[in-house]
Amino acid sequence: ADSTDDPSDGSGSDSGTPRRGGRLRAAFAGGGASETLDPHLASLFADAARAKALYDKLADYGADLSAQPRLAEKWEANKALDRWQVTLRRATFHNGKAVTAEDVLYSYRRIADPDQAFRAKASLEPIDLDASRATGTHGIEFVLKRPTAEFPNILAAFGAYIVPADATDFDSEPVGSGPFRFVSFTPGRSALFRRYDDYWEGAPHLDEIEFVVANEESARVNALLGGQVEYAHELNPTTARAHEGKGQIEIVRLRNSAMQGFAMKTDRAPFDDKRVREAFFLIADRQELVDGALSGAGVVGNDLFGKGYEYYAADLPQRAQDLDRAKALLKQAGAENLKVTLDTSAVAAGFTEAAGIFRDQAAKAGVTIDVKMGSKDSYWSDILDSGTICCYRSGAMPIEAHISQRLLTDSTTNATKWHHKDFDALYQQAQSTKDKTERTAVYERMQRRLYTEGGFLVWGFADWILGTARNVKGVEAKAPANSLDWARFDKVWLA
Amino acid sequence: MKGRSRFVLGAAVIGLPLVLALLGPLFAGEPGPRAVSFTLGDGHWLGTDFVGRDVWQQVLHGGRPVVVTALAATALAYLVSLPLGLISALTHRSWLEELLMRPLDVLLAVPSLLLILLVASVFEPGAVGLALLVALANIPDAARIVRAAAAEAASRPAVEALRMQGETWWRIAFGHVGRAILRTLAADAGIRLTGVLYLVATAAFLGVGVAPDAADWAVMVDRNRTGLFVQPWAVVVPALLIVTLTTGSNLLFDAALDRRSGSTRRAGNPRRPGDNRRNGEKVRQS
Amino acid sequence: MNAPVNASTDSPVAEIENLRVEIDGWPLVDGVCLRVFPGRVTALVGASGSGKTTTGLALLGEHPPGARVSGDVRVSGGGPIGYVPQHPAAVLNPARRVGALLHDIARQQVRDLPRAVRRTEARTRVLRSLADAQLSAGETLLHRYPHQLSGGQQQRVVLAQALLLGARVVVADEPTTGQDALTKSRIVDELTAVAAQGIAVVLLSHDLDVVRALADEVLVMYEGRVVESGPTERVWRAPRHVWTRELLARQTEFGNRDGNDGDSDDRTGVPVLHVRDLTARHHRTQVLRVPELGLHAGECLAVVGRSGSGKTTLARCLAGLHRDHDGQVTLDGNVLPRSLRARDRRQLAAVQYVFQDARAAFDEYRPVVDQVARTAVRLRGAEAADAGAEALAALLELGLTEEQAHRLPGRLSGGELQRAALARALLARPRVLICDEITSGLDTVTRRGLLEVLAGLRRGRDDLSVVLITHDLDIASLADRIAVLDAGEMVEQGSVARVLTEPSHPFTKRLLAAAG
Amino acid sequence: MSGLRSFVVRRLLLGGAQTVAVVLLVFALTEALPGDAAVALAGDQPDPARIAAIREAMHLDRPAHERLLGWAAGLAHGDFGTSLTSGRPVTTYIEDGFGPTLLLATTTVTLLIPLGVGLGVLAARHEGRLVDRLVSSVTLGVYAVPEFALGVLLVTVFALRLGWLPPTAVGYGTDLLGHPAALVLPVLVLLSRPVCSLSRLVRAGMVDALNSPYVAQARRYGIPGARVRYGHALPNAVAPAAQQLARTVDWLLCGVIVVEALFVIPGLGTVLMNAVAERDVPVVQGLAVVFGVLTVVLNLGADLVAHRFAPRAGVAA
Ligand SMILES: Nc1ncnc2c1ncn2[C@@H]1O[C@H](COP(=O)(O)OP(=O)(O)OP(=O)(O)O)[C@@H](O)[C@H]1O
Ligand SMILES: Nc1ncnc2c1ncn2[C@@H]1O[C@H](COP(=O)(O)OP(=O)(O)OP(=O)(O)O)[C@@H](O)[C@H]1O
Ligand SMILES: [Mg+2]
Ligand SMILES: [Mg+2]
Repeated sequence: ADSTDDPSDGSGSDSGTPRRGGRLRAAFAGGGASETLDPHLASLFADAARAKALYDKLADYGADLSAQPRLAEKWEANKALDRWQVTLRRATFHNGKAVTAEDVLYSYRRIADPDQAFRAKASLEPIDLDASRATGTHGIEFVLKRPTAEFPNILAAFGAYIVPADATDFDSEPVGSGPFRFVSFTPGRSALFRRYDDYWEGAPHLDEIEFVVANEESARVNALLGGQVEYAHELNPTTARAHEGKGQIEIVRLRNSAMQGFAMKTDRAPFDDKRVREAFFLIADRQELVDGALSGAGVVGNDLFGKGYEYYAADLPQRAQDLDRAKALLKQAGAENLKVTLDTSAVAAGFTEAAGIFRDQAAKAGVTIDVKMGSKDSYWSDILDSGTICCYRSGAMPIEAHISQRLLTDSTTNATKWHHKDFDALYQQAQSTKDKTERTAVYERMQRRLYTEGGFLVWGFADWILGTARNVKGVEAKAPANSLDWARFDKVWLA
Repeated sequence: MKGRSRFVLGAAVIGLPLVLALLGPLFAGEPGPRAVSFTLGDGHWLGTDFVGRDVWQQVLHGGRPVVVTALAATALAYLVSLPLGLISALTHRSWLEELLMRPLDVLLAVPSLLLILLVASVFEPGAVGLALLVALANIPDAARIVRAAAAEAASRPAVEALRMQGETWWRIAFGHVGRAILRTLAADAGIRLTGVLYLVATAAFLGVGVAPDAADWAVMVDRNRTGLFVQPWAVVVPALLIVTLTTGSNLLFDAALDRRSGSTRRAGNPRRPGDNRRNGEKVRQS
Repeated sequence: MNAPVNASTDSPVAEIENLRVEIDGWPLVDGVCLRVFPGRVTALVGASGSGKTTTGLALLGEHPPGARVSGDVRVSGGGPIGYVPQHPAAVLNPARRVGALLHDIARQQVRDLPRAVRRTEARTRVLRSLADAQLSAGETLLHRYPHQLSGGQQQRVVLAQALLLGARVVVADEPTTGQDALTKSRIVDELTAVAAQGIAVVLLSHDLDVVRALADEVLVMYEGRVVESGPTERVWRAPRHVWTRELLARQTEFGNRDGNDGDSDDRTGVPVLHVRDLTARHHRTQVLRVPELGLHAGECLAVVGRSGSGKTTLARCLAGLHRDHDGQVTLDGNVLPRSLRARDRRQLAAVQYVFQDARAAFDEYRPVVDQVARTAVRLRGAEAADAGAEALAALLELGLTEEQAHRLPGRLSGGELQRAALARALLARPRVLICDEITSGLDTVTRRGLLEVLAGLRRGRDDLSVVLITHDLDIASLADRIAVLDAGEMVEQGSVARVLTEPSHPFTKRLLAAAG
Repeated sequence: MSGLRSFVVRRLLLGGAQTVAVVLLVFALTEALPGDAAVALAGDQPDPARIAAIREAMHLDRPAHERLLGWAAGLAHGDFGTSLTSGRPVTTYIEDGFGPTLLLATTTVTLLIPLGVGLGVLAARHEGRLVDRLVSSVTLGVYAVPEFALGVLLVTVFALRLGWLPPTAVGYGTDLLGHPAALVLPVLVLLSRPVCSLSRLVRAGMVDALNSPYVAQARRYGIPGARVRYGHALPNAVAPAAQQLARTVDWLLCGVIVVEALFVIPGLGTVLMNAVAERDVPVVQGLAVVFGVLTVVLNLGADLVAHRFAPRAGVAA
């Protein structure tokens, strides 16, 4: 359960001994006046970072997106993998009360409330909360609806924070068990938290952490350069290039943080023909895409999600552009002079750029791509069912979650319309396989299938870029965004 | 002479961007392979842009749409607001004036960016639609300025005299009142042209009309801004071209205004020495 | 007055020597010498366009744009020079109330007074200057905008500015133009008083009566040159130059002329133009009430009255330029629409109005002849070329040259423009021609010529009716009938012979008495 | 003057109607936008079941006209409704955002008028000469520079290189008055373009006015130069410029969106953009009311100014 097996290549982590004290100001893009501190409502990075400071989950993702125990000290499954016994560690809320099984059950039931629409509800779906029960103050038995080998991933799900039982108001005086306790909060502007001395993992080094909202990237950079904040989240690759090694600020790149690709709908023409899909795999010049759309800040992809994560099929050969073969495949499929509309939108960094670059690449293989800009605000639901090919991205999550959310017949966000009973069966098999190596083999089979004929053209993995002041130490550089060590301000100190 | 030199200056200033805009595409040639975005060197003498294209090529391609869309939108805005403003300045029926101007105030009350954002995402316009939309956003304001300037000119005795002569509305409105407010209009047009340029660019960024990676100077300025410190040329060159375009067109406007009034002032034939005598003699005879 | 000329004792406050102003190589004035002395009135007389205004402005150091100037203009000791221009409306700021500039001038003068009394002192001075300029109810006028004043009121406001200024030299360009006899005599008194204060007055005028009454010295100008100068008495007694003689001769001859032949009080038949129960308002204040007024075909009606009595307003109601009125105006028994916008071409052509302020009534960007020609094109459907020729002919007829006709309005003298304005109206071949003070800017010779053109027109077309708005009872006497307005009321109307010889209303009597 | 009063009353009544029209327009457009608050909230997890649940929770399943009516009924009692996304009253959004925006706007406008007018007058005074050429081309040039570029430039020079001013207002919250230095750059950026357009309009009007006989008269009567320019010539150039000024709401709003983002000032521009992105219709509506009322009032003001400085316009035949 640790991810620091080799010395970090990043910035100021582990240089010198931690120093106690000081206030760190961290600038994030925020959600405006509608922001809330309700951890179950968290959806933006800013929300997640604030929630992480105030609250804890039972588990969280390590650098390879495997679940690491947090409030849960340990977990154990029965043979059938459908009953899990979780033991809580001795932790206390900011009001001094112990974190108990009741709190956990309250939190999960709140998330699963059918009248509400909390984000983590879908993740908790496998748990039968009515049947699950406390087995003592610190023990819980989770009863699952079906065997789930990856149950700890559920505990680490985005937004599955533990709040005190009966908590309803989170904006005036929220109480959590996280490393920092609430001081003040103005939606859309700032949140100030102070060190919680009794934190179970040891008190943070910082006295105070202040989250400030700055939506514009240049504002975050300027504030950092001008000494108004010490930590700026989410910078442009170009900005990073401009300041990297200049000595003014430190640039931290979180590798493999976001998958970048195109999603082809496999249930409709022209992409219902796997030769066309393969031709598209071969059209992409991945390095050009990474250089152009990500400004070089990333690595090329191999049409599979989760490079570097647990279970990733790293042995498959790296695909490269092969226009002749692509043309030949298109010819075979009777799809010469193919015309397709590529949906894109300014909803994520690099989307419109990638679309333009791919259009030019496709033109060389005789495919005409018409790039269509969609609305930023409804993009994700628009592309779910309509169109044939679209720009796609995904934040870090375990490969298992990626598959269950996007690639099963009954997945709710199956943007590639990948409906294959045998593939679903493989997933079930993996979930009921207790032995890890066997399970790995099953995942490998699934990924091989996706590699040859899947609907995701994954051309790259973007770095997540942070900037910090030079005196900020202890920032973990290996953790993809949204994983445990990302935005962990309890480990950070000011030198 | 002074007017001439200003004319030449204006023409020179506007010449560069205009020539680039009109002839640029002919010399641009085939796009080469993309490079890493925002880099300099490697045969790209103005560096690369946000998606690794050659900036110089983009500059060559990017003038035409700017010039065409912005000019079209500005022209369109005036095409509508000039008659509107003039009608309401020249009418004595206050209900007609209210009928024409008040609905425009409704548009005025919706911030233009919001208007474009909303209308655009509802109707998904193309380049033509965008020009229309941008023109629409400019009409209320232009019409008000026209009306305000024209109202004064329209109340002069000269206009009454024209009416007395049974002059057509058109002649009164465009021939006289229009001429009288030309300077104000020219000043406003210069500003408006620039405003329109960037509204088009903003719209492009929001995904309206122009493609977000279009070769278009205004779009280039907007989209390449992230690289300002790494590769300034991608922003500076198109921005300078826009600045010269608008400055030049305004200089030209001013010079043309001066020349016009100057030349008409000099229009009369030189006075012949005998003229006055004839005048005097005539009186004496009677 | 006419004090003896003793130039040797006083040195001139201002002096012009050998002035030549030329545009495009042709002189507007040439070889003009002028010396003005404190306390004395120097008059410049001469035909319209002879260079009076140009000379007067030169004294202020101002010249037409693009002019080449040679010669000397000296003002001893500097100091401000007051200027009352020929078209006073032009120097009144349309966006400010008329009091604005007056207050600013006064404030300059009271700068050195203690703060506390400054305001009141400035105010007193302004009011005094208005009173000096014969403006009654000056207080209320101060709060009006220039367009809310009558032509004569505008002129007096400008005169008040010059008086307030306390200038050592005042150039008054046609100060009595557009003023009624009563006011005129007061202005004469006022200028006399000004001169008595030791101020030099330069009087540019066509009004020989006023010149004779006021001036100590007269310069007669002809075609840009001073052809004769000398003490007024001498010039009047023994004019040397032929042109002077002509000017003076015409004057006397003119005064004796008897234009009306017979009493027309009891004229019958349907009038061409008929006004019934007319009341006109400016912003709810009623400024005119005419119970009944008829104009017969071929008749000439003079409308007289003091400045501000509503003459222009009456004319504008007839012409359809003033909509804010009640009552009826009929043309041949048919009701005329209240606004000229609603009148058709025939109606427009039938009633034509010649503006009091000729300069403001021309578009400054088009040559005069083109503007004149449009009347024929629009109202009579003439071809553009024919209309142009016709316009040119009309302008030549009225004494302009072909070259002047092609100029922009800004480059014509006041009198020239007024004639152009008349030509413009005449081109419509109107049935009713309303002339608002059209002769006020003209010298006697030209005026006479103009009136003769009018008379000729009437002779040629015996159905042409003329409404002649004037202050000049001499001119009014040329008409068939006279209507007298006093403070917006029509107090008397009747045949010229009757009204001028046996006026019935006390106001008319006073008016006649003042005209002497 | 009573004519003026009835004019104002009529315009205010009309203004009410206009505001209603603005609100309806904005409502119709936001309704017609693709997606709704639920979709926006779902983001990249567009699970249809979840979206349906959110929709229900937000009462978005009620028909549009019912929602509008409900909202309007509330408005009659001064209730602007509650935000869909946060459930907080819309008034708190407006109150919170209003302060900083108002501060920016008033500072900008107070500086804008003297600056714009001053530059315009300066250029007109030296018409055709070097100063005029300089002012005219610089204003045009600056106008052609987009706000963000100017902002970046100013921040780089004055905040980052020279360190004279703070680069952003991050962390100052609404207490901008407490940190006046943080206001300098945003106000400069906001000023840049309006000053240019205003000064050009003023110059155009002033050139005509300064060449007029009434100005010549004031000059020859020894009125001090400044008084002639500002007291006598300027009023004639004011009418179109006032119209332009009335557009400040729009300018400021569009400018403020950029400036607020660039300098991290939590004002109405930010609120508006967020609300549109989140399809938070009640908030957008509430802001539309505010902008509508502001625009109506400002336009009325501009018309009154025009009325005042082009008085003859009222009496034309
Ligand atoms: N626009 C206006 N607003 C208010 N009052 C006005 C307006 N125009 C004219 N007046 C007033 O109406 C009255 C009549 O004006 P009018 O112009 O008819 O006089 P007039 O007899 O032609 O005088 P003059 O001989 O001086 O030209 C005057 O007292 C004048 O001040
Ligand atoms: N700007 C100009 N350009 C060319 N010619 C001009 C200009 N101004 C005046 N003139 C001409 O100069 C001559 C003298 O004009 P001026 O105004 O001095 O005459 P005036 O004696 O005052 O006549 P009036 O009695 O008609 O006012 C006129 O023939 C006129 O046409
Ligand atoms: Mg004259
Ligand atoms: Mg009059």
